[in-house]
Amino acid sequence: MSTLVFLLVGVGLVVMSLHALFVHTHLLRQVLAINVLGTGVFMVFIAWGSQSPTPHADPVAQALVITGIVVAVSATALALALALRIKQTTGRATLSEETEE
Amino acid sequence: MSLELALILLGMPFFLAGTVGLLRFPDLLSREHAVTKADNLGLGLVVLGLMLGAESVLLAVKLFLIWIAVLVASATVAQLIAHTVIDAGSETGGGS
Amino acid sequence: MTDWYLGLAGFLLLNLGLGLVRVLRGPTPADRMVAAQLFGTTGVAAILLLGQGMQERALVDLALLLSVLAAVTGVAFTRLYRRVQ
Amino acid sequence: MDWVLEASALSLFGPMGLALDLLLAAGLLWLAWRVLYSPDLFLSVVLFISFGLLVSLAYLRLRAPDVAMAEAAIGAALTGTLLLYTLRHMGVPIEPPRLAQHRLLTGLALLMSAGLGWAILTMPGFSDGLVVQVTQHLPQSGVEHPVTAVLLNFRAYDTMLEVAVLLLALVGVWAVSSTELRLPAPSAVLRGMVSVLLPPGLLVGGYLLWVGAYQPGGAFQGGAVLGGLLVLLFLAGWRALAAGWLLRLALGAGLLAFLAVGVLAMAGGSLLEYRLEAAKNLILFIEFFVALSVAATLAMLLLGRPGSAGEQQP
Repeated sequence: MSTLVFLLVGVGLVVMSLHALFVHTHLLRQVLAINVLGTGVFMVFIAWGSQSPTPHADPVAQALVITGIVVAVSATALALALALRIKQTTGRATLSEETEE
Repeated sequence: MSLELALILLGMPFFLAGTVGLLRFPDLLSREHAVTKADNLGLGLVVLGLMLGAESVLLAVKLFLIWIAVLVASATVAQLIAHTVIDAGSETGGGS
Repeated sequence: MTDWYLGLAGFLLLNLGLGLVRVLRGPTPADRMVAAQLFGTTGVAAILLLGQGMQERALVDLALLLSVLAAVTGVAFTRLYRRVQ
Repeated sequence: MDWVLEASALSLFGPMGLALDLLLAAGLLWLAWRVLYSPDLFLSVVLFISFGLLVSLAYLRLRAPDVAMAEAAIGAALTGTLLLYTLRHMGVPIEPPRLAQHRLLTGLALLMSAGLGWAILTMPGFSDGLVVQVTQHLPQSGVEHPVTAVLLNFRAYDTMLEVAVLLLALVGVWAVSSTELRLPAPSAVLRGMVSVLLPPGLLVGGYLLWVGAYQPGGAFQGGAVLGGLLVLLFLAGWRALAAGWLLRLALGAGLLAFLAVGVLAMAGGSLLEYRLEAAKNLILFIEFFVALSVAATLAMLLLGRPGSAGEQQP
């Protein structure tokens, strides 16, 4: 049952964060949304892999997700550095030109 | 009921007390007091209980190390957070 | 036995949920951070009990990892959010 | 839905386990909602850190302790620190969420969740083909823990490129960041704590790296612990570490070790195809340096460009 519960949690996370990604214009919020989005995808992966008959979840899925987590943190760091630079250069924390004063 | 489980059960009220203190106490410093004292005692009892049931010395050592590390970390962070408040008045900058 | 440990882990999870109320209420960032620190202690205890309930020895290693890193975000907060005079 | 029954038959969790799962699920969804939509960004970041811990617990319930370790160390501790740092420097305390075309997007999101939910519930049953492959070839991998075998042997290409991606991301961060970490003088308490935590922390990092050969753990988990310790060291004022050549060397060590072993293996076969009798030692050799690289890179990602700070100081 764990599998089903967390598969649906994964779907919930993906949908919520996609919505947030479109609705928010603040760069930090968008980075947060992408992180939650990634977590949702990882959760689906691991939940699916937890059906494996081995003592632990599917090792291939686990290896992929570990790789994914490490890549996600490096992408996050790069995105945050970019966001900070944009804020320092333009004075805005968003990418859109016209919404701000 | 085994002594192991009894000790762990004994630890649970401390966690609850810490949380209640966190919610009910009026200011930051007393809340910190509640959280750090109660939770560390609770974790101590859980660790002690599990150590009794540990099948190897390595496991017992790991459990003890966990408790010590959490103790050191939570005490220090509590002290540091308290200082940011004492130094800056009630305002610490940044968020709301 | 298994159910006992899982139940107690659930109890600690509920405790964490209650603690989140303080994170939400604040009012200052320091208040939120103190409440978040609760996750260090209670979370470690919950993982230990979960490990016992699921007969999974590796969870002790996870608790070990968490306990060593428990201070990182708290220290980062106090170092970054103090006014640089 | 046969596979659901199959999965529940496999697991040793009774009704109490199900209750725990539902509790976790509710907590995860609620926390994610607050992270994404709370009006105060600082609150969002703090909740994101707590969210990481719950995600880690969910991975535990799904019998994926390796992933749980990576998530707890990287997803919660290091990403959280990065976010706290950026938020501090961007200085945007409260900003109401902008809800452009709110209704339309909400409708679309609901439609999508229905579609995704349907897709997942009607997925074909779990195929254990890859699991069987891994289990069958495990004796030839040199290690006993299947996740490590996949990461460092069966899919070693992926892991090598991932180490390169980490390095590239760091170069990117250095290229765009103009700020450096400015901190007040550390208190004696903080320095005391770091010096107390450092020895056991190093021990834990090394231990996780070592046991990865036969139980959950490995280069990334061990490296993440060491990276967290490095972040603590930086925050407590030991900044000179970052300017030194030792850390710079550590940044590239993982990729270099990987490449060296891979190319050497070509003498007997093709790239990254180890001979069985040497496999365990080669894997541990690579893992040692990858852990160092992961630790150094994760810590330096936070530090921004180290050169500018080093030049001003004597």
